Amino acid sequence: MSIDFNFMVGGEAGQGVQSVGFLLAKVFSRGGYNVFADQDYESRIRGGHNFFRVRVKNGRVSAIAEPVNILIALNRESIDLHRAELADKGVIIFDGEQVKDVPADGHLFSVPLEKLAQEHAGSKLMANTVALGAAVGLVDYDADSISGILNEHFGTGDVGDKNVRAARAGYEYARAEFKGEFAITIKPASNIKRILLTGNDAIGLAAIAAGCKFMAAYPMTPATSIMEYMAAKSTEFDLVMVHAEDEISAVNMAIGAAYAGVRAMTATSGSGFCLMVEGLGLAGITETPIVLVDGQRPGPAVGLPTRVEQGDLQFVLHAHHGDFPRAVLAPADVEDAFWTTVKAFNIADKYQLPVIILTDHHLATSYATVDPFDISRVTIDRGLLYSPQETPPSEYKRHKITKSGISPRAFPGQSEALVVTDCDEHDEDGHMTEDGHVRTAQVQKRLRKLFGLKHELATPLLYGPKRAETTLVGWGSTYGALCEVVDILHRKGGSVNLLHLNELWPFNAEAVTDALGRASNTYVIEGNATAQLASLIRAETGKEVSGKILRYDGRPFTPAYIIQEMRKEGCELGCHI
Amino acid sequence: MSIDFNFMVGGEAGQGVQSVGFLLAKVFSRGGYNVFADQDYESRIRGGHNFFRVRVKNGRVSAIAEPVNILIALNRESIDLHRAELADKGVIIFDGEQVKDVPADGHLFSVPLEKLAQEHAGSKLMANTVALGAAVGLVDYDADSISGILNEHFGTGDVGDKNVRAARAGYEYARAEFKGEFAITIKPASNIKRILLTGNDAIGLAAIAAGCKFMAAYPMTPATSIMEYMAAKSTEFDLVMVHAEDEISAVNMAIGAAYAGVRAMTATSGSGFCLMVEGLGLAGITETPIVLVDGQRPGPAVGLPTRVEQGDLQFVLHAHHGDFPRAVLAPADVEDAFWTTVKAFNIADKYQLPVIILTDHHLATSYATVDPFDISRVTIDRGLLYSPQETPPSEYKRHKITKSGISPRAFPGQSEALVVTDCDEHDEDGHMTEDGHVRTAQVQKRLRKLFGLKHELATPLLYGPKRAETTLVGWGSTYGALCEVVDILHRKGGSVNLLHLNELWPFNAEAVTDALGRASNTYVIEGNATAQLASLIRAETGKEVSGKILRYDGRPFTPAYIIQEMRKEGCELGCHI
Amino acid sequence: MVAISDYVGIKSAWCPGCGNFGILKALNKALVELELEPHQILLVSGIGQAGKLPHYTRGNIFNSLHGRPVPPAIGAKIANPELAVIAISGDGDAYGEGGNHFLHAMRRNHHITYLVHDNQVYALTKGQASPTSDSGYVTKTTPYGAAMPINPIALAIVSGASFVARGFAGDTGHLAGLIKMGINHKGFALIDILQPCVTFNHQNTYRWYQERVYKLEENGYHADDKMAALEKAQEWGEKIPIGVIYQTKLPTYEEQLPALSKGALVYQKIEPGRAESLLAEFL
Amino acid sequence: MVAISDYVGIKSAWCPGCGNFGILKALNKALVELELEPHQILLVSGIGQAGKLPHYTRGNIFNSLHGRPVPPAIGAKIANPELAVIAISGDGDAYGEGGNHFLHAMRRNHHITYLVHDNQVYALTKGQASPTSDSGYVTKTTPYGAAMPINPIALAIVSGASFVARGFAGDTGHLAGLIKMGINHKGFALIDILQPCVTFNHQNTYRWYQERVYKLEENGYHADDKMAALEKAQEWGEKIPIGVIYQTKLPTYEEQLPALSKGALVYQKIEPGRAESLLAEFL
Ligand SMILES: Cc1ncc(C[n+]2csc(CCOP(=O)(O)OP(=O)(O)O)c2C)c(N)n1
Ligand SMILES: Cc1ncc(C[n+]2csc(CCOP(=O)(O)OP(=O)(O)O)c2C)c(N)n1
Ligand code: SF4
Ligand code: SF4
Ligand SMILES: [Mg+2]
Ligand SMILES: [Mg+2]
Repeated sequence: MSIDFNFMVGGEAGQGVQSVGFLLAKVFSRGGYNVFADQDYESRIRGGHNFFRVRVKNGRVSAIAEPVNILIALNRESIDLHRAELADKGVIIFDGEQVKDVPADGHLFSVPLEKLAQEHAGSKLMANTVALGAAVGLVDYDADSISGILNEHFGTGDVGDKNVRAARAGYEYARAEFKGEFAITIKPASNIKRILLTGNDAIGLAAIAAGCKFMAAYPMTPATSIMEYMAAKSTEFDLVMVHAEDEISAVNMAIGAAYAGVRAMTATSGSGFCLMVEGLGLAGITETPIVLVDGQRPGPAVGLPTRVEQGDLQFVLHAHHGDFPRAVLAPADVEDAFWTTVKAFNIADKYQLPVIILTDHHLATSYATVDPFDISRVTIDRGLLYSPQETPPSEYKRHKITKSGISPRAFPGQSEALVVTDCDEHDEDGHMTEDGHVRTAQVQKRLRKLFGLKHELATPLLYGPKRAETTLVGWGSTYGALCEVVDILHRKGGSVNLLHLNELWPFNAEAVTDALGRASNTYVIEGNATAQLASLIRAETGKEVSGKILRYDGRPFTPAYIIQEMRKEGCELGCHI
Repeated sequence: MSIDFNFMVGGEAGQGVQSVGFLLAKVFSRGGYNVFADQDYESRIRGGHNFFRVRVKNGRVSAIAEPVNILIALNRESIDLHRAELADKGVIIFDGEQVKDVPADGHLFSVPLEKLAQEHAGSKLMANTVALGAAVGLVDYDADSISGILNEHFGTGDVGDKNVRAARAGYEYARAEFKGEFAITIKPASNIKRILLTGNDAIGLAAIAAGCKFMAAYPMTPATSIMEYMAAKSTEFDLVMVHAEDEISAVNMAIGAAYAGVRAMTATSGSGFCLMVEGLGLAGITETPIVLVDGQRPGPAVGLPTRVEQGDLQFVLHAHHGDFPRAVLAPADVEDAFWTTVKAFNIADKYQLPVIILTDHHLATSYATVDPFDISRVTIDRGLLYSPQETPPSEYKRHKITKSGISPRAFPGQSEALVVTDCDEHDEDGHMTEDGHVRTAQVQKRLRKLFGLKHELATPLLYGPKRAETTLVGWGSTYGALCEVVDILHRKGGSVNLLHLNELWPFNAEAVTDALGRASNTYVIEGNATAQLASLIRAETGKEVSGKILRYDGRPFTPAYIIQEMRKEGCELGCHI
Repeated sequence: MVAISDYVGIKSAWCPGCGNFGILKALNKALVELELEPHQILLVSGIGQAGKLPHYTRGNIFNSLHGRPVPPAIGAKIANPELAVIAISGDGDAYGEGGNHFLHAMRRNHHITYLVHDNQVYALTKGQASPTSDSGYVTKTTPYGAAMPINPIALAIVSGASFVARGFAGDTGHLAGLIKMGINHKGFALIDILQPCVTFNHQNTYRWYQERVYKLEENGYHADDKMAALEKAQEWGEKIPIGVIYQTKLPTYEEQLPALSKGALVYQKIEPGRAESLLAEFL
Repeated sequence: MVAISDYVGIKSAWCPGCGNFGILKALNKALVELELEPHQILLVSGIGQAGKLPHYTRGNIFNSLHGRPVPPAIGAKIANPELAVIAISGDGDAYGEGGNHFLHAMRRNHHITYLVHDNQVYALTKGQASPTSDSGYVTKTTPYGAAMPINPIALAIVSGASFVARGFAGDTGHLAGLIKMGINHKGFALIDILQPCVTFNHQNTYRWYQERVYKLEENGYHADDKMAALEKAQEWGEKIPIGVIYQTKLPTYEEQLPALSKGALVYQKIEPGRAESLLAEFL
């Protein structure tokens, strides 16, 4: 049976929305389903309104979708805010003993969450676990699977046991008491082992696999979890994560470590990236390989700190005064986030320049199921860095002019070769210069690296038929939603495909020109107010797209939203929908 | 008689190159000539090699030109480095008693500078003033004019007198002893009173005229002289200039002052601008009017600190994450720097946004003669700011949604109306919000300001015939050199004009499309390595130019350089040259 | 007449029981007792839980960037010295991201009051160590324990702050008194406020602070001796002093500015014509 | 054997007579006496006249941004603790633009040596006041006189620097001794060096310093008492102490890192396969 099922958990910050949501996702991921789950929360620690959506599918899934089949409403507000999003036969699980006077409708299914929690687990606080059990019970899924997961999550001791009992109580209550027409059941699907993780998890994991030995950062949503992950693994993986005093220090520490010869990174969001801009150019002129993660959120300034936007594209492309080469990679999904990160470290080393991984709050914090990464495919290419076993020539020149623009790289202390570099313009030796010819030669040398680098990058992703009437164009984390739009329109008979840019810079103008040239209608869909990708495409290819679908309210794109907006804008969908 | 004459003064830092050069410029400016003078110096205080070029013309002049008619060589190196730049009958004034074994050629004219200084002024240190006198003597210019200027510069006391005597000695020596074929004489031309000042002087002057009451900055070449000028005038003009601890503080102080209701500015160069990027967006989202001067120099990072580049264009256009409106104005010359600055303050207030004045080291530090600015034409438009006499409504909303995007502005303390703003996304009241609709409305409100703003800006400058085969395209401080190229090619029979962009952003796509569409060949000429203006033009118009002449060795464009490079690149000049 | 009811802002997003409520209460009390009306004050805050405070009371409000409440506060004060300017930070905001501004604002002795809600943790970003976290404090970003904390009181004293105090969010009456003194003080006034974060800091709790704090003024302490103040500033652990630790008279930055002698800059008229005189210098 | 001749760099661009020459000489002398070879040291400098120093000697060199020598020095030290890492700043670089890094590097006690060429002026940008300019010092950016200077020695002591000294560029022998102690010290070592700028600072000249400086070690001073050190740190004017003002033993940041116990990070092999074990956590 084809399953495409949406759970939503709603409540205040502090009520455990996130943990119930995550556990739900885990339950079905373990059962062989594909899961995609996103988090919507406010910039506060308690109160307010949060929700967590979990989509369960037995086909590929990498986006959120409406409508909601089961809403776990941990408070009254969640019912009021989300009842309109319910599917025809959707159900709202809530605690009718606590939340009174809810205008009745066919969707409501009251479960005495607190009472059951108190009875079975000895604490009202486990009401949310009861609700989890009830939701799983409603779809008649395997009850034992929850227990195992709860024991992993909360331990096999007392807390774990209580949670197991609470969930079981909810499960059984639902099985026994639900009288409505809810017909959908979900059965464990397969034994396929998939991992469930966020984009940030994938980046952290990849950084460790790629041999990142040093990270310095300053907390900022949504990048903080990368630094926390690296810190958590630092003892086991012999790496160092420094919580710096500010972002300026963070990026400069990473540059120092990279200069000294290790793979180094930092991670931040827009405001923090602002403070790293000067360091970015320092890496540029000293030709120091570093990896910077920018997790986008709505700006300018602090904007909406816990929400999503794709508003940093033009900024990261042009951040810093003067010209120097950089790479900008915008992973399309969780899987891509892993491989992009591995590639980022390789490119940084090979071309001796800063590489920016441009992710966003949605990708950073959404969970998706993917096949376990094949770590044996992770390769390490440190480029022209002399290995500890090699001895660089004693008349070593750090910034030697070469045809490729890349100079052999020694690290300080490796041998008697002195590694000299300067953020002033410098000669091949690394000493500062005032000479115009030397300057010109060094600028050109640095920029020449872009030729090689460009060939290193993959061509843009193409999803759907090679040729189509309508080509959607996107970048970064919207990939999943856009693919699904293509699928939907295709099923309706539309001639639509997707050109998706993830390895963004240096820009592959030929491939984009070519792809856009083949379609009659081209629509850029991106999460910012000024159509930054459309502007980049025009700058690089001269081509103007037929239309733009832009979202900048801090919420992620969903397939239905995209289609609805395309209709509003009168976009050529090639089919009736 | 048509005069177009070039002096050059060369020597070590500390030998007085700058002061001799400036005085030469002053002498001829006073005499009714047009003068353009630029400075070439290293990032050091003593030693090294500096030179100062002074071009004297009786027609319009706003660029440096080769070759050198008189070179004042204060040391040996100056002879070696610059003798190749001499005009056919050019002369090198040097001290043959100090600088020995110079390979002789027809150009050398030895003046016993130190000896004359010792004899006539009692100090060898005045050798440079002797040289000044000798140079003026060589062209047979009015001797008394120097004395007056020296007395103004050094005072009428002992130091002044000694300088007068030193100059006189040099003058007379040259008149008596020069035996070569030097036939050019320069006579005082007219009584026209022009002022001689740098781009930075013009900006400082304009800021004061425009009522700037607060500046905060951190020293950085070439912007430092603006802060020093403002500080020097602070008592007389009731303004405050704070030397901040860093650029982050500087821009944020300026924003605080502007929020409080005064006109406020800061000034820096690329590295400092990097540190101001976060503040730029703070001004954006809080809709605080500030004026930022970015004096470009070669990057990335510290680059060549005392030289010129136009490498910050794309950076200042896109600095900061997220979308918000800004204006970018790149003055074309000293005159334009004055009026642009006045306009910058008006635009900032009227549209309540940050305005960037994008200047560069060449414009900032080069002297030019211009007619005294007509201060009576300076208008002050504070837009929708309530005057101290007005009373804002008590239910005042700082970020009220309006059709123009501009909200009436009160200042704190003005009345009981509370002025509330936030760098988080906020509602009309200025309080932080999580609401997607409010967010969207505020983003749109802010961006709507661009429509009005766009009409406020002048169309690009057009120099030369309206229609021409070849159109040169430039921006910022290269205007003078490019105009002269047009003149030269025109005289040779070429069909050439210039499209020059000074009021750069919001971009006038219609005018640029139109102008480029009229020419068969279009060449962008700019001082950076990646043709940033060409890229902007393409992003905004889809048009690609036929060619690019780029310079990024830290040296300014001269007309001859441009023509030579155009020839090298095989550009269509429409004439033989 | 100003009343507490004039100082009711929008609904707070703080956790129930948060120490910030005590600070908010103390500030409101101080403002009312000083008979300052909302439009006479300017609250400039940074980003963090502390930075939200201005929205929960009333006044002119500039909620600035993380780490940057002090520079705009300075700019605004210079533009309009008639405003009572109060800057508000968390410990991360003030001493981490904003450390450099903190140092230099003190040595220039700008006339602003600086309230630092010191919960020894980064709360809004969910519990990382802050510059004042106790040494060894383990968090997700300091797996081997936080480094030696900075000592804001000692830093302030050696940097030239002319009023240096420590308050406790659990004693709003006492804290209100300190805030009043701080606002009345002519010059830079730092009030570092011990603020329990009930959600993330389970080490430095209400109880922990309550067992340790004691009031200097009840112990015959005089706040006018720099070396004694520095000695007091070292006290942390078994006993933690609250109250005014150091106060001195120094000229403020603002009173040394000739431009301000003619009144607030914001009320001075713009007269472009006056610039005419400058042209002559370039002739 | 290391010799002074191993430490000859490119031609200097400093003014004749500049105090920086004395510092350069002292540093070279210290390195030679410590028998450190150029490739064993890493010199990380900022921008300013002081920041040029590394080019005028020899070693691995990372000439960094203005105000930012300390963070890359820290990063490099962690990546390769075998390097003797020496950071070099001017007073503007260290205490102005770089003030925040200065504070936090000290409290974390990173194992680096920090030489601050303190000429009490911004020299490379031609004479503006610096954070250590004497109070009242008039420059083009401080027309009403500089504010109270920061006190780097006192700041260092209260911020946790474990070695705090002041040297004088006019006494290279003594200074070389301090630099040697600083490099030998395990932890953050600050050496603030009085450095006459003959071109821009006509107040704090060689003579001015010479008339005031006296050596602590010749006066029976012990550098192990924090409060005594703080008292010494207040001395400025008629008499200016040079020598080690405070020294203590504290664990360094680096020695608390388990990752470094297996040797310098830069020599550790990259083994992607080890990450395989992490996958299980996401199953
Ligand atoms: C430039 C920048 N970096 C990081 C952040 C993320 N951030 C927001 S609040 C905060 C720290 C909050 O700690 P603190 O100042 O102690 O305030 P608290 O929440 O504890 O009151 C951080 C790191 C940001 N908004 N801007
Ligand atoms: C971000 C940034 N701001 C400003 C500058 C300009 N700048 C270069 S050196 C310097 C100050 C130098 O003073 P100091 O650190 O005391 O060094 P000194 O020249 O006196 O040795 C400044 C402001 C810069 N290079 N980068
Ligand atoms: S997280 Fe801590 S500081 Fe923030 S509101 Fe909650 S208790 Fe207060
Ligand atoms: S300007 Fe001063 S610090 Fe710089 S080299 Fe000259 S004397 Fe030394
Ligand atoms: Mg805090
Ligand atoms: Mg200095």
